[in-house]
Amino acid sequence: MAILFFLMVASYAAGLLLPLCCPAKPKIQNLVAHGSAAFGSLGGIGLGIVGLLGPEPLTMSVPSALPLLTFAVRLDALSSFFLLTISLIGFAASIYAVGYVTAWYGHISIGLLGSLYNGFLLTMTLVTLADDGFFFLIAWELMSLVSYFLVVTEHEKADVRYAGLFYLIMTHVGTAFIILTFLLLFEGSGSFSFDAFRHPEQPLPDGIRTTVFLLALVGFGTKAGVVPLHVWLPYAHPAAPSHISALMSGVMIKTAIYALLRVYFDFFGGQFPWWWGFVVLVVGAVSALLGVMYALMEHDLKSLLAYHSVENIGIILLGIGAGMIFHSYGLDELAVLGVIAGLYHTINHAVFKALLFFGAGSLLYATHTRNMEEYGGLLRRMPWTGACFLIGAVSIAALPPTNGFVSEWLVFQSLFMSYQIPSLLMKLMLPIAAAMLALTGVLAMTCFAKAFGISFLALPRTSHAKHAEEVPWTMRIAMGVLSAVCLALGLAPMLAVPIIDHVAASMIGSSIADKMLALDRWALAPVNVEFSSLSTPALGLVLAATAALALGLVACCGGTSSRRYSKTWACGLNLTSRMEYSAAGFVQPIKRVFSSIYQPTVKLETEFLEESRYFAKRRRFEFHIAPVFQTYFYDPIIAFMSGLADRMRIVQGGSLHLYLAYMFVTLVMLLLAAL
Amino acid sequence: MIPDQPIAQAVALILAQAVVLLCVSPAIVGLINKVKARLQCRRGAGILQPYADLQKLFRKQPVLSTTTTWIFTATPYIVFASTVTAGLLIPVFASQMPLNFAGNIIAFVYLLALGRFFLILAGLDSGSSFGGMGSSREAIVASLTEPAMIMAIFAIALTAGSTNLSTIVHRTALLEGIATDPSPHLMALAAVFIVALAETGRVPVDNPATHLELTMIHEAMVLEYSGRYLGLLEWASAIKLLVFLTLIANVFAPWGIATSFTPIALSIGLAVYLIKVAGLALLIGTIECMFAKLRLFRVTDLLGVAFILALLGLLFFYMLRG
Amino acid sequence: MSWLTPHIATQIVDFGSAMLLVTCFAIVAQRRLSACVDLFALQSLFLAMTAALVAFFTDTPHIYIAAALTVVVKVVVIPRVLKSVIERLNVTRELVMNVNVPASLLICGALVMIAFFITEPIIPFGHLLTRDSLAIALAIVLIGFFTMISRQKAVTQLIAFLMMENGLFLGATAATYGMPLIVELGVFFDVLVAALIAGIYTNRLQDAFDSVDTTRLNELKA
Amino acid sequence: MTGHTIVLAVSLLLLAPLVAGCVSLVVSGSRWLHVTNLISIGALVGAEMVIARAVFAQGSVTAFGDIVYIDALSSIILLIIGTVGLACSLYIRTYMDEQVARGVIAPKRLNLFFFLFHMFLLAMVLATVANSLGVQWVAIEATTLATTFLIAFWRRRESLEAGWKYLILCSVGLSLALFGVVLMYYSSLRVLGDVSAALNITQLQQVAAQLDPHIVKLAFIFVFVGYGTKVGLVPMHSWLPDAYTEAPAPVAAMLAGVLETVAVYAILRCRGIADQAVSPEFTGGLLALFGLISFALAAFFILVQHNYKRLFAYSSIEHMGLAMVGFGVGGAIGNFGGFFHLVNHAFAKSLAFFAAGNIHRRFKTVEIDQVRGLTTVLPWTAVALLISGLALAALPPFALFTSELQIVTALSSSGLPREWTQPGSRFPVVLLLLCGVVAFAGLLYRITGMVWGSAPKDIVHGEHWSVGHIPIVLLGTMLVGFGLALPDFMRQLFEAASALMTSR
Repeated sequence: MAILFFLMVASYAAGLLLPLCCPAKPKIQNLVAHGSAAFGSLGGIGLGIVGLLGPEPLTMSVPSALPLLTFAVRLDALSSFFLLTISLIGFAASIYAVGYVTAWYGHISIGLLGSLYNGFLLTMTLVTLADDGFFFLIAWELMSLVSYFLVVTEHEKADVRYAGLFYLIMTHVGTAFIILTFLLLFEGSGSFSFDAFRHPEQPLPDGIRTTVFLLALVGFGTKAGVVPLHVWLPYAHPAAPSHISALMSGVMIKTAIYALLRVYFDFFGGQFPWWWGFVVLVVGAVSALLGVMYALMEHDLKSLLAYHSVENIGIILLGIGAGMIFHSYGLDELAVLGVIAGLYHTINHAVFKALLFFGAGSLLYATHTRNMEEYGGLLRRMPWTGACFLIGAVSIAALPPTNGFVSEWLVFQSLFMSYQIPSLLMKLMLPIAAAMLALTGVLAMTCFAKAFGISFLALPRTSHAKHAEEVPWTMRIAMGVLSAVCLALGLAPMLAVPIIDHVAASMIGSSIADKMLALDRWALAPVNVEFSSLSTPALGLVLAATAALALGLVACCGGTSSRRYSKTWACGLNLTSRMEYSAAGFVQPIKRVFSSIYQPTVKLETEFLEESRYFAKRRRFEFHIAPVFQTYFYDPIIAFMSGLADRMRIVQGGSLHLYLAYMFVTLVMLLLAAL
Repeated sequence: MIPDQPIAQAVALILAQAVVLLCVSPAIVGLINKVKARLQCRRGAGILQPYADLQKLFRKQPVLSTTTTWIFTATPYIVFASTVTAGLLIPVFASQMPLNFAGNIIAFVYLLALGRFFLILAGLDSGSSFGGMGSSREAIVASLTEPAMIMAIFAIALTAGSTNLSTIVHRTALLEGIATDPSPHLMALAAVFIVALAETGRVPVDNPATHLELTMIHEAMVLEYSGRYLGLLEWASAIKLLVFLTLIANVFAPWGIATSFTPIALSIGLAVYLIKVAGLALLIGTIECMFAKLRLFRVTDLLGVAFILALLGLLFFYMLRG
Repeated sequence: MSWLTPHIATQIVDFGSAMLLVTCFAIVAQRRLSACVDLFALQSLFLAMTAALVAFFTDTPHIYIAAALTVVVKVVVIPRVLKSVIERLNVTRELVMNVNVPASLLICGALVMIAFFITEPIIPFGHLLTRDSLAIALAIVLIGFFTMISRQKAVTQLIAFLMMENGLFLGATAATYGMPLIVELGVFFDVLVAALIAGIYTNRLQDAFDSVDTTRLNELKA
Repeated sequence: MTGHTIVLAVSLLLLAPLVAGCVSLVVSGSRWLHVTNLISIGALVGAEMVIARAVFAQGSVTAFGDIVYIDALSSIILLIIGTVGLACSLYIRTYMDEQVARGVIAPKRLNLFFFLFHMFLLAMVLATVANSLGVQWVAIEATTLATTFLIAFWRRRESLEAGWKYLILCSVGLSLALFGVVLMYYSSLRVLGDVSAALNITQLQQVAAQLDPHIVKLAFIFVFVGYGTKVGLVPMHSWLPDAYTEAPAPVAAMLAGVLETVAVYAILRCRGIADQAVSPEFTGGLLALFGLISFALAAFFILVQHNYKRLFAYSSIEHMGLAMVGFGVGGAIGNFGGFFHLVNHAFAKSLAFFAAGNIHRRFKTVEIDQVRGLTTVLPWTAVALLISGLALAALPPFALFTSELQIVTALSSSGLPREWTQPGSRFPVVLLLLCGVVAFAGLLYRITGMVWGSAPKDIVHGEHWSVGHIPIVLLGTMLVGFGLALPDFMRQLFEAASALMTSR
């Protein structure tokens, strides 16, 4: 293990330093940086596998010259799982980047970009491995800092700068909460080492524990992007280069999930009241629903994907929250089920979100725009990208037989299992959460029907789209690999579930792998196979068979005649892309139905012909949805703070006598106080 | 599922059920149209007319739009496949379907969603504004039906202690069915019925007969289709209708369904089944004559009602069970 | 010197320090700058005398040096410098004050009380050193400080500052046989230099701002 | 280590700046001035190294009878003086020459500048090594006198104003401090009658336990308010932003990096004595309370600054406040964090002011919103500014993150001393973290605003390497390095010093 670890760290470090040293040939820098990153992530994958197979956790620790700080590393099942996820995506991203960054040759320093990229991977890895609070904080802050620098890669653009700053400040707010969390844990143990957190000398009083729970939820939730702390995410993730966006959206926000599990199940040993789980559940449900709703209204492809990260984090938290509720009622098998659902969705989301961001990156690479309204008809120009994007879309829309469907199905099952909970409130709340999840699922389906349909189908809407070219093979390979993983995780869950079960069992203590794999591993069942079961391979087979059947029927019913091609009927006119349904038009009914949430402001300007008011020369339609959280949550805080600061300015009025008076008063006060 | 079931028998059952679905579905559509015609004092076409239509469509040479991609041609097969697969998850005439293990109600709903997803894409692919309009309307209707659907079925699943459709039907059939806990079942039934109308694009949500731009939903999506592709889609939607009728019939009134595999039981089951779905078809036909199609943005109210009904069903279940 | 009981000596020293306090009040009440300078010189003279007395009674010779330095620096040199500055800037009197004279006097009275109040718990020791002189020293420091706040002209602020220094020196000698010589010398050096630098500054400020009214110095804010 | 070497080293320590000062009055031509300067500062650093090793060997060093007393505490300060002094001297080489070349100042005035600079150094060294509270006070007052002209060196209206305010406020503050020293003396006299030794730190430390607590309390208050003015603790801080804004960049670096530290040293010395007479709760509480106030107020001022020099000025108020909190809370961690923070802040702040100096020379403005796109205009400076800014915002891997976290941990685990808040109150920690976030936001909002973006067209692009860049690189590397791996001897130094603080 040590060898793998050092190999990984070494190659990341090499990728961190070499590109800066080696000659300023962008091509070489590109290969060096991303090559070593690929090596490092391979090492990470190996390390993760070792950790998952290894019976007991492996630890290493290097004391530092600084009090309180030890560079301690621990590789248990949980860390290994997240390490594996990160490294997997990291590997794909490294391959993708080789092709992707060529667009920047001569514009920005590829060496710097690549070096930061390696640093990003390294810090993320260390976050999952750290076994000491202080070390964890350093890795955590470094992760944020490096990702900030990657976000502002194109810092000439004002909105990118804004996004970066917003991200940096928000994540620091989160870190403040995390620091407070660790400080409270420190009180019980007198040390920052995670072992001390696990086994404090004197157990923390309940008040403190509750505070820790909430602080951790806010602190890590900020990074995970749960509503209402998500506002930075749709700005920051799209602003970064696409392979970075894939990493940020796919895995960086998962480190927060990791940390939450670490705190709740590891440090607290799963000792918590039911309402903790309920809070997590509610946060998850709200994030999922609002995330997808805001995503629907986005026409910037990368922002749309970023909002879907909010949604999927919500789905993950639904699983984990359900698990926590079950655990607090002593239903450990179901608790494991919930956590498995969450973790499975974690890795699935990582894979298909990365795949989709790669796709978006390829579109950006080919068309130089992120606005969906300027795409169209790209499936003809970029068949490979289109096919991969379609697989990603089907997966994130949780349609069978892909991986997204499996994990979402598991989340549904763990929510349905609520009928075993004694409390009536939970009995009712979890199915309602399930209903919200169902709504989320359909809306996600709609959103990606929009994303794929508007971008890849029908006629090109701009000359960019008309003249787009398929992307380099490295990018295609990366996308292909992830598409394969999507299908594999969908069609062969029986291979993944035991591993994830091992992870969940290591936290909760009871393994349910054998109960989940029914019918000699063909079907998946939530603990009791009578209640429900799912077999994606069977479904896949039946789908294929019926499709074949359809072909056969068509054939035997004489449907063999050749096809004829002609233009789409457009009421007698020539069909142009202006007649097509736009992304905005597609979601218009949804916007109208849920207008209470969107609070849209619509602006319609019409310019009529001189001759008659019955004919419009041009029409301009635009709608904005109210940024509710900025308006009612963030702006007031910012306004208050800066107002306070402004009012404080008078303290520094510029008058010498005033200053002397301060000193005088202070002195007299202290003298009197001293008596 | 039945662990000790010979594989041959299983395959035979699956095929039989597939055949039933494929063959009966056009007749149901024909029946509904016939009923409507009668109620509108027309003679109307024969019940078997849809078979002739399908035959004709398969023969015709398909015309494809030049703007479309492979998605457009693949969609009919995918829709057909997903619908039939969904149909194979619910018991038709025998309560113990071998494919039961393959998926539960969630899988059922999401299989239909798979078909819908590609249908929406196809609607957009044609490039005409009608296709887009249909797709976007289909999306909103679907997004409102599915939560209600899942809640309703869950309310029933609680009685049977399972969400696998076949297990539900089997157990409710062995129990006294809907009489077990009437109130939740009735509410769930109402909810599922509304959902079924919406899902299958019937009045008052959608009108399969219309081709009026402003009102059509499903028809708008398939507007650019012709020939065998249109045939497949028509057939698939017929199957979908039948599947939903089967769902209602067998989940809420599983009486007479074959709970064992003796030929007698099976044949009785089949007969009862045909009567039940025919009855439901008559009901739908009548409804379609009595009600006008709702405005699109009134549909939300209807489906909201469905959701609340389902929720109440759940509540009642827990209340009565304590 | 049989008549010279410690009691009498204490009385004399107290009298000396009391005179310093009185001159403080005089300066606080005085608007004319040159008069302020004279009063300051007078105060410094009292200070020197008190120091000499302490030196005499406690026969600690190095305080004589301090006393002599006081005479040279604070009675002769600094007043000269200040006078010249005043003439050069031809500002004769302080018209506007941050706190008017009666109020200032009242506040200073309060400060004296505070000073006594604070030093009250200190247990006196030795035959000569009394806490009264310490209290007075503290009072003078506080009054000087307050005067710096209440007056606006640079020169008066300087005088007030030097008043504080006098208070310190009183504390250092009357209360504690005087500090070690090296420290005394250092302090004196610093005071001298500080005064000179301040004098230079007043000139520069005059050039830059056409006034030594320190309320004009408020361009740097927040 | 023999006594002679130490005597030699100490005398070198004191003589080098003195001689250099006198020399720089007479020699002409900037080159020779710089040479003298570098030689003297080099000698200074060398001597410090020797002394530091001696201190390691024997815990504390006395020389010339007991006039000079150096222990771990003072050698930390000496270390800071040496390093930052060296860095400044290297930076001055480029900075001042350009000012002369551009005709901002007459070449003659360089002599004055260097004379004052060396006097400044001398005073600070003296204040650090002197064994007598009195001499220490004299030296610190001398720093005021030496620096006031350095601050007003450009002789603009604003710089004069700043200089005057600095002079008045600091002199007043210091005379209060002197009164405190007098009181200390008064209290010590009755214990050890001998007049000449009654101000000796070593002596006082021995008898401190017997001093009259009331007088010592008063004395400490006076000393705290007095030297606190020099440190720039709110509300005695008012001179600081003006002075830092108007002073030439290297001088500002010295003020922020070193002078404040020396003043802190003076307070800590007095505290070491006072703690035995009065309860450490009292002194500690005083430090921590004013530290917190300074931190909080400065954070909000940082939020609304539009002048980058003032920005850094307020940030040094903030960080000094933080260090004070560390010392006030005390304990092994608190004191360690405090000292570590002093060192880190000295480095980071001088780096920041060097960067500020470069920016000012290129952009001719101190307004933040007129500075854009440093990455293209001044790449090296941009990196320096980023490093210092991120370090001052206490982000890892920079050392200030470590020290800040140590201080916060100490605060949260032991809370403010009981005399000042009710036991177990977490309000201070929350306040600290909140204001930390505010300061972070303000600082990075401004700094990233300057670094990124595309520069105005009329600005000359590109930056070529000069001597002035050496200190920037050095300080930057040290800031990064210390955050992760502190050199062992420094750790021992800090631990020894915090042992001194906590021993009683």
